[in-house]
Amino acid sequence: MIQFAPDHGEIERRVEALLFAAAGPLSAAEIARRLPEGADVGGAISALRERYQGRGVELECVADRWRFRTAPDLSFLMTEEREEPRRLSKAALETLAIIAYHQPCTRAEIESVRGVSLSKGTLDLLLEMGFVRLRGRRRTPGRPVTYGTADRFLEHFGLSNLYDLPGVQEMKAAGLLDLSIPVGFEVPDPSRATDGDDEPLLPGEEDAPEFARDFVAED
Amino acid sequence: MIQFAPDHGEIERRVEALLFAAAGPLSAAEIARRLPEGADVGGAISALRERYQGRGVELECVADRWRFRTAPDLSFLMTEEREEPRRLSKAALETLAIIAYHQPCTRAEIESVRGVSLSKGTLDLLLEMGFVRLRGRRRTPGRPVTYGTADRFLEHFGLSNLYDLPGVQEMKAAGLLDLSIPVGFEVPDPSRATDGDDEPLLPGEEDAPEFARDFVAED
Amino acid sequence: MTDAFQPNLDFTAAEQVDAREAFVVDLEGYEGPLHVLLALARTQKVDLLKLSITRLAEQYLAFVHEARRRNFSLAADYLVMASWLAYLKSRLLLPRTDKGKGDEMPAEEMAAALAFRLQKLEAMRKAVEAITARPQLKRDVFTRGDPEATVIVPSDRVDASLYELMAAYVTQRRREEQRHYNPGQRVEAFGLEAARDWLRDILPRLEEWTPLERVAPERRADDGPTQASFTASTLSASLELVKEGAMDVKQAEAFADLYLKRRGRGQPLELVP
Repeated sequence: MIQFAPDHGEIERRVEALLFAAAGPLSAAEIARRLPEGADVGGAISALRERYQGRGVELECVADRWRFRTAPDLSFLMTEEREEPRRLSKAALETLAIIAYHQPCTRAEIESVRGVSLSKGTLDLLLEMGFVRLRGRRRTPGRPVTYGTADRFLEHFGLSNLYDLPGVQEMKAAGLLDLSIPVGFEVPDPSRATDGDDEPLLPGEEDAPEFARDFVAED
Repeated sequence: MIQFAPDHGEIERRVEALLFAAAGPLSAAEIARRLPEGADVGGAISALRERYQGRGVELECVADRWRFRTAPDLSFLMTEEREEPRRLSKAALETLAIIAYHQPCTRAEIESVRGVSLSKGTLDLLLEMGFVRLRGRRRTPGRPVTYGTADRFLEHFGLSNLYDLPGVQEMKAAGLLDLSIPVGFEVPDPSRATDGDDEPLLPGEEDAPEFARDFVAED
Repeated sequence: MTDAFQPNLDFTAAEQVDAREAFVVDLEGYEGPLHVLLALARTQKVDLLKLSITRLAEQYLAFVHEARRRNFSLAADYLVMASWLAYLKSRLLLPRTDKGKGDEMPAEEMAAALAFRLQKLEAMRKAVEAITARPQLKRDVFTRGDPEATVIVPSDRVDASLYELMAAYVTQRRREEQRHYNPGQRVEAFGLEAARDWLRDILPRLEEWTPLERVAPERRADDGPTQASFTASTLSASLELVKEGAMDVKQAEAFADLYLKRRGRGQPLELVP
């Protein structure tokens, strides 16, 4: 065991070993806990990231945690390791995307974006796969439950965090992530007529989903 | 995908990725099978071995097969933090669920819902993890302790308060309750639960269960 | 990747779809009216916000018409959307009066809102494409195939979601329900034989029209047959006696009270024990 304070190179080696050995992504804090106090974990991660750049194995940030994974361009080699992915239907993928970009959002909001009611199995499947989770309740009448993505979603698609969602900044700038449709605009929808508890969201409501704020507040 | 004959560097990358992702050690022949004909696997392995020399991860040969493993001198890192994984057992999760919805509730009440007696470790674990706390004592013979959820429970599940705990509607929406909902199935609303006649717990109460002291001290 | 999300969606690259071909819509591929509208809007090859809503409405109405002509069964949503679009179109075409009905939103705003919804749905569709085009775990990228067992990882997170908590709760409540399953008391019926005996016993006293409820025995014990069973069996038995000519039954109208009365004295039945 090394007794003296380890230098940068040694810290990097240790971080490398920990990340390699781990069965799942590790946060900087988790790594730091296994290193001597004051070790520069961030520096070691940057150095490793650079070192592995372009190699067959690369260091990647998912859900604010770090992991080694094979280079995406080598996917064709990995036939033996490949698992038959569970195929998500078009409806499930759209639902997932709506949740990802608008979270936290309610079932009624998902339905309003797609213009159809959500078929029964769709949310269940996403919840069961661990891509989606319940986040809380909207402070509106009926207090509907809100949904958001879970870490597994980010890990599966290799996203370091929600800001990393493709096009999210552009969509936000274009006002496309606004869930409050202009007042009075409501295409009559027979399929939702019975859903008494789905209150349409009023514009300017206190906690209308504000993507950035919710995300930040969570951590 | 690279169509032209890959050069040494590219072969090395591929071997690196294959060894990394493999479920067990690979022989040179096994690697060669997954590479273009004539690829210099031996050369790539040597190059990789040299590249990883002295790093946190090394390429090792066991019984004529190759695998990555963490550097032996760093093994202390791997064993030092041998913590029990914090995966809640089925019993713990079930117990937690009942406490969450039925709080304040006694051990006997938990057992009555579960239909099996509660092993001592389960409640201790939940208490120790900070998910559950002692709430008071029931004014019934034996003055059993009542349990409730603690702050860490809300934090972990991202709930701002107990009112946010999903109810029957959400259970239905999540597909957990189908048409065959038992008659009179109700989910108690723990945010309205009061301690009723229960006595508050006194810190350092003499006849508190053995774990009570730890818990109180921790709070 | 990001240029897929230009606020001004450009459909110049969209397939050259002839307006007539747009009818050949595979309904299977569409989730609902909004998805069809989006597909139709793309044929206009303009920014979704500058879309001609009247033209879109026409396209959609033609689509619905065509689908019905071909006997596609269209969900109610499609028809509701059709009538709403027909209404919106007529309002858009009408000369604007000084003030419409106060509570109604101007047609232009409704049209803009529809365009916004289409744009939003389009953005989500592109998002699906962009997300699924990313390297996916265990399909394109792989983590270490043989992680070292000595390290027990992510220890600062507990592996339990709210969904699992809910699922655990519901499972147990169901189990509890099954354990405590109580089929209830066995339903005992007032036997027809017993009802006949009862009727024969009281028949001599039924000289006046008497409501069925008063003829039927009264329930005494808490176990035994229910009052409904007493009434039902008494009715059945009395109908038999009517058939045999021992009694009369009358009812003023459907669901009204039933009245029973014995026939004249000396009926042969009375002689039968």
